[in-house]
Amino acid sequence: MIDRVADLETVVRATIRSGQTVLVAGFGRGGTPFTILEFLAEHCHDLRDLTIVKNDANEPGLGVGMLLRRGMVRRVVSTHIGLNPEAIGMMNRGELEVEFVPQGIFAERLRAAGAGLPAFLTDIGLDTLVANGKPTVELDGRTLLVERALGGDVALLSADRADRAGNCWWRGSNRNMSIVMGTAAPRVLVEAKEILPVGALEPESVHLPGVFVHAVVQAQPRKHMMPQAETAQS
Amino acid sequence: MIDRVADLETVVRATIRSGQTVLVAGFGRGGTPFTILEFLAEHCHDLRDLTIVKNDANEPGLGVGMLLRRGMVRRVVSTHIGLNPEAIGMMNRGELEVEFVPQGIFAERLRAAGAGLPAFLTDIGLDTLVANGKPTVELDGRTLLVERALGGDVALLSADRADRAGNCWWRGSNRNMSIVMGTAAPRVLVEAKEILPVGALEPESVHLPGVFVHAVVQAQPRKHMMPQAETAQS
Amino acid sequence: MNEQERTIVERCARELRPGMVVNLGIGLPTLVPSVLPKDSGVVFHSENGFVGMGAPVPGGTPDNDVIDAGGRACTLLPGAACFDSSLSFALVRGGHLDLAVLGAFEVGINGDLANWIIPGKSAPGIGGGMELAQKARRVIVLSRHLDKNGRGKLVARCTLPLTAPCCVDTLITERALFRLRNGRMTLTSIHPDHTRESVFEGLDGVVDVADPLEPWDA
Amino acid sequence: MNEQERTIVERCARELRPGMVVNLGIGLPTLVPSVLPKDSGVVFHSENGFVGMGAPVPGGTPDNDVIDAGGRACTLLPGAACFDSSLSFALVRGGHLDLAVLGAFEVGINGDLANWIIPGKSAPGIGGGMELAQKARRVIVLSRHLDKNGRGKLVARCTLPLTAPCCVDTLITERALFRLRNGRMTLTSIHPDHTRESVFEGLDGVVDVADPLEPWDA
Repeated sequence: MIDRVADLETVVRATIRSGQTVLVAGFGRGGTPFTILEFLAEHCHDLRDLTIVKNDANEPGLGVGMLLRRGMVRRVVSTHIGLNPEAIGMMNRGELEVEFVPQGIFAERLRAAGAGLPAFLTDIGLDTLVANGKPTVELDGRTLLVERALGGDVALLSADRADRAGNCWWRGSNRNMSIVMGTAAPRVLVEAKEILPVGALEPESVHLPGVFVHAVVQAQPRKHMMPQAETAQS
Repeated sequence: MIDRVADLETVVRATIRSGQTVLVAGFGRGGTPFTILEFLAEHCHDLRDLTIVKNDANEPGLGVGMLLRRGMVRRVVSTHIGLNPEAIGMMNRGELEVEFVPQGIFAERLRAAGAGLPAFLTDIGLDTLVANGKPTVELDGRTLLVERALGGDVALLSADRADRAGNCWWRGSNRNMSIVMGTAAPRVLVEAKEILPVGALEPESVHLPGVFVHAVVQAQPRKHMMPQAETAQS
Repeated sequence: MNEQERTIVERCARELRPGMVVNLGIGLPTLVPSVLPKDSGVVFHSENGFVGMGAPVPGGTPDNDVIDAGGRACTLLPGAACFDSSLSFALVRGGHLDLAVLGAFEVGINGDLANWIIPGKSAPGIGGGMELAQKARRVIVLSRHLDKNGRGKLVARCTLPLTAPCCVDTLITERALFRLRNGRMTLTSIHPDHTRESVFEGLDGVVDVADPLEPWDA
Repeated sequence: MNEQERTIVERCARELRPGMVVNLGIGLPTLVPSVLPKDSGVVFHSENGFVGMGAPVPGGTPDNDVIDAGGRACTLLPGAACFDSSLSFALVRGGHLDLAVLGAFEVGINGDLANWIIPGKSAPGIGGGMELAQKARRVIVLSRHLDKNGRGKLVARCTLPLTAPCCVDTLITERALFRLRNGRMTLTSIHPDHTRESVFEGLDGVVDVADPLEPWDA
């Protein structure tokens, strides 16, 4: 097996570029790759025009909230940003483009990208605002929405455990969008709370096989949430 | 949690009816619910016109091969039946209707049924015999096949471990079609090699949550393959 | 939980049965487990990725390894199973969820539900509500009877964008219980403290009334 | 493994690199690991549900808890991961499989592959071959140079139903190696025991020849 453990700075700088679509795992805090996001916000804040695909927008100044404050993000694809009033404000002022996707369709579109399926058909959202502008197909007497695959240039995950071959494992509710995102980008970076030797994870217990993962870095304890006032705009 | 452990005879007789579509897990032998299939072949051979959905047709006189011999099966949906020359012979003589599906599309159609998606779009099989008769959709300049969800009336699984709440776990390569089939039928019967108390499986290690499962029965050691000559036609 | 909330939540609890797989929306619905016996046998699903949700964790934070879909730290019961978001919503869309208990801005007399967006005012996103509303085998809405302007939550026709059309089976307020009968939300039960007059207060449409009404504690 | 088979399999092994995720079809391809060093770093995928396939199990049976897609008992290497069929084919279709090594009935000069059905003769099904052929990032076909009727496996145009059109990147036989160049299977290397004449024996189409040819052991 290839050793996928890498240095945070090296791998992040080599991987993420302005204009890219970045898939960020996590449902609220659990599963959010805070170490990678903090490095991006603190050391790569010249990045611009990112599209962030995340279930939510974290909280103000936390996780992807840091990238939003730094003006690094042009567009967010999300299911709900209610915990981040700053993001809502930016959206309402037209400073941030936001596409809302029903949560299961969000997961399914990511999965479709990872699974090599260009699109799927669903009745979720029919006769609601969510259907606006989407192509429809008639099948077996039903009208169905066409939902397209949603992939990214890079995916950022936070695993509770990873072995050096990149196999990942999540505790409790931390798994959430990690599996679908971990298959939906050509580069997958994982920060792991615990990095284990190869063979330490039972093959049957692996949640995301290492063959999907390109680099594993050590997660650091999260820094405290930054109050708005302390944030220097770069 | 509801105790889902049940008596094999009671649950099988109460669940399976002539004419039903039965999803049978297993890739070759691994994951095949031999105990339930043997009970069906030996004690329910008045069942007729079953549609069996299985990756393969097992081997002659083994697993679903027993149901075929007994004349219980009208139609098979499968990916490859090469290990069962009897099934091939029945197909060639017109005694058995067989629909072949590429293996990943087979899994995906089952998953779609379990996940409440009526269909998905794919380029797998375009410009081959597999595309014959399937509807197509034009999307973003590409022609894509519409593959419909494939669900059943009942699913039969064989888990290596199940707890009394129905949570299931598989060893090695035994998992194969079990998860997608376990979500794709309104009744799911699991035979388990080991039945464990509730709480014995770590929540993060559960492969198929018990809420999808309706009954767990104790798996028995498989009986020997029946040579053709010993098989009484009922 | 105030008295009206307790009335709603306790009435809802009577609709639950052992073995049911139930998802609770944010707000009033999350209070339902607190009025259930510990051995209720009801299996709670949290759409962020597990079934078998237990009690909240005293002193828990959003950094806990098990949080509910509202971000509150909670426990897992024996027999719980964790999974990823795609399986979680496969469970919902695939018809494996027996019941979703949701909140509402408006419930239409035809069963329409609006609970995700107030255009120009509140639009933080849709979360998993659309799939829960559309695909749970049954949807119960819990709501105060009147909004803060004195307008009934049950309306002749929803004015807000829909979460899902014709999805609500049961509406429980502190004054009454309505069930979908023949495609219309029908008054089937009145809380002992209330009367037909107080139930119809603030309602802008004609609501069918079951005859006979069921007792509140049925 | 006879001498011709060994020639083919050993030449194929030279195309593998550490870290590559590789699926092996039934027949000649399954022999490839036996000529690789133990520490090759190549990760073998078995479409029935795992990566990290190791050596066959001596005395193993199809009842083993780990079998390859051909039903043979095998081991898992440290770092292996097991999964279900839907993830296994997500891996294939999603472009996460670096290489599929497959057998063939016919390979067209345009890269078409026919390896699943001989109408009226052999039609046991399609298995996972269609997705492997169409979606692996690269497809290598291993085959004897001639079929048992003396007809070349590389044909001007496939006469059998296709597994996938224009999917073959490399064809390795005991006589020669062909690579897809400008949309045509092109002779790029000849085994030292053979000549252009013996390579062209039995081929029914015009095959482009690379200039210069690569040495066989390149």
